Amino acid sequence: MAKKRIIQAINEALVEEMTRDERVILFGEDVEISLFGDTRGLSQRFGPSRIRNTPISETLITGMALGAAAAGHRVVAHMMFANFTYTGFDSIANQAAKLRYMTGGQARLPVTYVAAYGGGRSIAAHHSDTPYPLLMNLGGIRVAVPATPEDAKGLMKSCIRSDSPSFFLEAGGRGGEMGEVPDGDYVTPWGKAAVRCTGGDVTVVAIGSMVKLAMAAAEVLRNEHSIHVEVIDPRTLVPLDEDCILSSVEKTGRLVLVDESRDSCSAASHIAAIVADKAFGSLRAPIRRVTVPDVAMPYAPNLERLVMPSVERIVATIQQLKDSRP
Amino acid sequence: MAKKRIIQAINEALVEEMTRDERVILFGEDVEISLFGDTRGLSQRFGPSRIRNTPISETLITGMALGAAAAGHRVVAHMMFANFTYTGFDSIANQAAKLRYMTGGQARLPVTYVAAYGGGRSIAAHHSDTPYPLLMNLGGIRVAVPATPEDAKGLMKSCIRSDSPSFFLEAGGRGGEMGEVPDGDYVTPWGKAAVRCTGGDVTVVAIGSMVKLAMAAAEVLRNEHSIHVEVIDPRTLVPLDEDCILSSVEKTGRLVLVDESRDSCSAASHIAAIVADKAFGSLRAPIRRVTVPDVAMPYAPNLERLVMPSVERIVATIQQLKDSRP
Amino acid sequence: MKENPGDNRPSPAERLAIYERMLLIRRVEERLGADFKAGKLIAGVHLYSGQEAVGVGVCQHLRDADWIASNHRGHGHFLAKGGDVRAMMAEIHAKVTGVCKGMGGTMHVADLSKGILGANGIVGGGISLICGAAYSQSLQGDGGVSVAFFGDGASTQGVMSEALNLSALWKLPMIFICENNLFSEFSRSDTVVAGRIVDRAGAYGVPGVQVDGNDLDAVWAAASQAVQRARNGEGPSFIEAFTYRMSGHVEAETGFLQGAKYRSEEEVQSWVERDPIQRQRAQLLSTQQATLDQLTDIEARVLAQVEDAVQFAIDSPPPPPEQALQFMFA
Amino acid sequence: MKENPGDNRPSPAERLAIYERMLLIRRVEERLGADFKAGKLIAGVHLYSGQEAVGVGVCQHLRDADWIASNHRGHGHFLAKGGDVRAMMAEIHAKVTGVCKGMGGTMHVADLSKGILGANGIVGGGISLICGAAYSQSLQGDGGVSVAFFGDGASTQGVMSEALNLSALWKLPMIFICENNLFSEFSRSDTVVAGRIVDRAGAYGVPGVQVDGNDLDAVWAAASQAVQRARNGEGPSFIEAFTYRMSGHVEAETGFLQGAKYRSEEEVQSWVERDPIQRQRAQLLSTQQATLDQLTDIEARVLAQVEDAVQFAIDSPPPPPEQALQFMFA
Ligand SMILES: Cc1ncc(C[n+]2csc(CCOP(=O)(O)OP(=O)(O)O)c2C)c(N)n1
Ligand SMILES: Cc1ncc(C[n+]2csc(CCOP(=O)(O)OP(=O)(O)O)c2C)c(N)n1
Ligand SMILES: [Mg+2]
Ligand SMILES: [Mg+2]
Repeated sequence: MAKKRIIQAINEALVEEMTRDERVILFGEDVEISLFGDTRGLSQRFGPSRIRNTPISETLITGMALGAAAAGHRVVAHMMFANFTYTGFDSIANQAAKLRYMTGGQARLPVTYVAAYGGGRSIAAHHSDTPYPLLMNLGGIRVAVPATPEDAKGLMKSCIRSDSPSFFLEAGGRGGEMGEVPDGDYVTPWGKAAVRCTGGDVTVVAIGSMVKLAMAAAEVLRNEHSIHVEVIDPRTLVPLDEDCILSSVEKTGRLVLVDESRDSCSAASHIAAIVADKAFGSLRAPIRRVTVPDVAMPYAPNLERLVMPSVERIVATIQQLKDSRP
Repeated sequence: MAKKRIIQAINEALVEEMTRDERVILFGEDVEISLFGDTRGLSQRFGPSRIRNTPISETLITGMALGAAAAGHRVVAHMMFANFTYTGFDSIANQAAKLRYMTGGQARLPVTYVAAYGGGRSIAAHHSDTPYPLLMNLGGIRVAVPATPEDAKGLMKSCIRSDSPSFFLEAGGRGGEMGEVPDGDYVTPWGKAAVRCTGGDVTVVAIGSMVKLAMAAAEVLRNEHSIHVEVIDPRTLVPLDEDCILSSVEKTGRLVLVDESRDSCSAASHIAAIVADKAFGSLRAPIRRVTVPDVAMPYAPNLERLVMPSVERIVATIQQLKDSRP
Repeated sequence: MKENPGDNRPSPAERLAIYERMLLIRRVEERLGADFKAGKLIAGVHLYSGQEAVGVGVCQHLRDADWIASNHRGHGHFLAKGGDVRAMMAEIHAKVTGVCKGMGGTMHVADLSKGILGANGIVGGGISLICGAAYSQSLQGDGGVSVAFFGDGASTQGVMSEALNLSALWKLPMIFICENNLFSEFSRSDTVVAGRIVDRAGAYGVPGVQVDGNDLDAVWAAASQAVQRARNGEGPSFIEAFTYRMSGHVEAETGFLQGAKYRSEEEVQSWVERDPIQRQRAQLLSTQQATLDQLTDIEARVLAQVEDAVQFAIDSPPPPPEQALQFMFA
Repeated sequence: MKENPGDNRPSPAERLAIYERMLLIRRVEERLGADFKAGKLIAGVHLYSGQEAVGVGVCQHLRDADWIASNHRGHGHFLAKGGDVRAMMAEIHAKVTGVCKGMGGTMHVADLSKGILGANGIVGGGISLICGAAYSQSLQGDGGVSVAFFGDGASTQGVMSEALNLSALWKLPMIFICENNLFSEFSRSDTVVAGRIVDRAGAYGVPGVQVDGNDLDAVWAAASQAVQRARNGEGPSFIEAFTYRMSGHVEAETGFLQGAKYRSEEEVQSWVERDPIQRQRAQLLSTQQATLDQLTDIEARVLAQVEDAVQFAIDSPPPPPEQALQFMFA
């Protein structure tokens, strides 16, 4: 165990996987110099045939990743910001998500798309989208959203070792967050949520970097209001660990979702729908969502703070929920 | 009033709007000859400067529509099949949905994207997607999903007259369905659901061509099981008529969603989430979704029938729900 | 398959095999067209009739380990690259014995074990895939080649230009085959395509040629050069092959066009006269590379094969229900 | 703005206005660079320093009713097209007085009333918008022109090729201005761009020229021709202007590059010597089109304007909270 930053954990995962399996290759725009630090040093270490800068051609990149994977490589395609995946969305939505199904299971497509998502840094609407609701709806793409350095490393490894296309989403600008990372090789399993803290009053499912906010809110609620919150970090959204969420709600009877995607058809919406279907009998209060309203991300920091989920909003939502009578 | 086909109603709306306002133009691939019939005859009537075939360049088309709108035209961009919007998704997700917000309200963008969606005809995964969950999550795009010829005409007019980008989604291959269309000029309002039949036992929200199935199911349930279903057709998903849905659920205490999009982060999920939040106290049973499972659309008709919502699935879901005790 | 790609013409033996392959494609497509009209098919089909010299002329130079990506008009490419006719027919009939187990159908016939990445419902969709396959091959360094088949209409999808740029820079063993059949659906090419398509290649330094796509020998020779170049690590090539759809855009169009005309009978007729199969047949006979009897045998064999494939498809069961939820993830 | 686009060189009076505009852009960018380093800005900025001759040389030919679309490096285009410096500065400072009310910021400065469709965070994103604006203008038939500014890096986005094709076919009044500053972020152009960018235009029959983008006169003359062509309904043109970023890709890069170098001091220095503003200055003086006093006055005026704009921005209030939920729909 050692304390590491998220971005460093991702970098380690890449180094280890590229060392472990020489079929792993990585390409994308300016990955050699590395804007986020996640691919730093790889070029020097593995050389130009395995780490390669591409032209600015997202439409091509997303499809190339699939073709190279079908032909035998394990591909990491770095998309930089999640918004740029829209530029290359055709191959994601029409090919990556469907090719295996359409070919009756023939295609093995070990592709990991990497992208930074989310707001909070005043880089405005073209660099702040949270794309996982769209990806979840596509059906054929695995989606990993790590909240900790440990899972960042373990999920990157799971993505690279997966024979299905996956998205590895790193919270933009929050790669500096520190946490313990186990020594040696390990993977974080698909579809296994982590219970970040246990509590009997309210279940909070928080996604990616929202876990940190949810934990802070849980502490405030415990210390100041004696409300005991169970924080669940799903870690992967496709597949989603429904069982973990459902059994927590069966215990607490209350659910709050914290998700930094826009509200309509968000991951929060979907988890709420699952619980309203499968754990209805246990629910003792409305299911609340703490999400970003249906707006593009504003540039002005004061507005951005307003639309992003915050510890205060989570605390207020939970307090109000705890008070509500069934 | 006269009985007309959906596709004919759309065609009439286009003719009338183009006659009414000469700034209305329409372009897309093979719109002159018209594959679906919706743009048939327009080329002869309005000439090549207002109806124009484009090259196969969706990336360009989606953006051009916005630029032409900003410069003063009211644009209808025909995307043919919804899957092809993914090819042009950049300008939809990054520009159409955000441009007005990012410019502080400067941009007026009267653009109507038209696309055929949905399965049921064995044309497989590249021609059968239902894109509204993605569009809803983008936040800045109005989404119209007509279920009847009357609304097809009225919503097309609302789209064309809207100063915000909108999607007009026609159910692929179901343009032949007949219904009464009022004479004269009218628009179907944004965000006003239609209650297609009233009933006190269960609320069913059905989207687009699912309304027909829901109505058939309602009839079976009424006649054979004395279950009285209230069928709500939201007509537009952005904006969504929450009030109509909530007050129906307050009456019935039960909700079933029928939606032909894939289940994860579907419109069904989102409506379920809203109700589980805002009408929780009225709910007497779990909220059930009748959707397409998270698969690409299979080609084989027997499999496609299995994954598409059907009258039988709706009936069974509602029956089982009615039996469930709170 | 061709052993020595340096040759400028197929050997007599190869020529017969080529003829048979072209004829197989034609007869399959004709059968599908007839079956569609008779209401025996599940969905519309985009037929390759008239373009056989392109698919076959190119694929004769390829091995199983080489990759092709195709488009919505993909039956011909599938068969040209060695795809199994029974498996394809069963796929089109949505049977579990189909090459994609009935999950993809006519617009998605694929056999990855034979290097067929698949037909594609997205115009231009195969180009990026094949560019990636070519990149993989270039890293593997074993002389593999990747070929993208696409139409004149697809040439205006930006991805073609993106792939020209990247494949030129990275010297990928990629071959662009643009089958210019003069139409993009119901639009005449010159109304939607500016200038000459082949010139796009030149703008990126990719060698490009225009050939008569109904002349097997011309396609063969151009493909031979391109494949050799690719195998030698010299980079991508572009071939624009002029040809014509003898059928409509899709068998179904008479239904939805409601009598609208987009090409003249005379034009169709003028291309029937340039039928690539008839040309091969005439050449085989006039150069005495084949006798009439041989050709009659081939015809009979091909028809039997088509009949067998159709029967196989009809006799096969549909996919089992549980298959609807399989194959999304590996 | 220029009245007679047929002239090959700006008149003396225009030349002074041009000089002032170029200087304004430079001083704004320098101030932003300094303020960023001093921690006074909200986010990184992509500075236009060194490229002023392109933006100004082109926009001098344009009217308010003409459209431009720009990219992430958009301050210069905004000011060149007549955007208000206070409104831009306030936008960058996220104030409600900003031209986009603080909603867009540095990468989205836009003023539609002045024909500025906006800077753009998506590389290549402006090209399709401007192609649509050009189509609208061609239908309106009033001689309007639409100009897309984009970089060498953006040229490999497929949308550029799509727009070349369509604008050529439809003879749109569209002008492609590719500012080739030799870098795409931290990648040298020749590592990501094959061949000559200008040749892409030729492949679609669109006239293209390469010019020294640091030579105002050269840009001016090429733009003059292109604008005239567009106004006359003769179709699109393409100008590849070679220039250089005197600043980095983005003010913030020293933070995340952690010492990694992507270009040499010598190279930067060699371009400092080709500074387009110094060149204009020298020319104005040597040809006696301006006196040193005049230039000193201009310098003072520009600096005062920048100071005023910054002060205006600082003094302005942030957007009110309710604005967070406004402007999504018209
Ligand atoms: C992205 C996308 N846009 C549009 C279509 C509809 N479409 C199917 S085939 C076709 C024309 C293709 O023309 P071409 O590439 O010349 O191939 P051909 O049919 O002539 O063989 C079009 C527009 C599609 N399938 N995919
Ligand atoms: C679609 C998209 N891909 C990638 C990026 C990240 N990015 C921002 S600027 C840039 C380089 C652009 O280079 P160029 O077009 O030459 O413009 P320059 O910065 O040199 O002015 C890149 C890759 C982006 N903003 N949008
Ligand atoms: Mg064609
Ligand atoms: Mg550049």
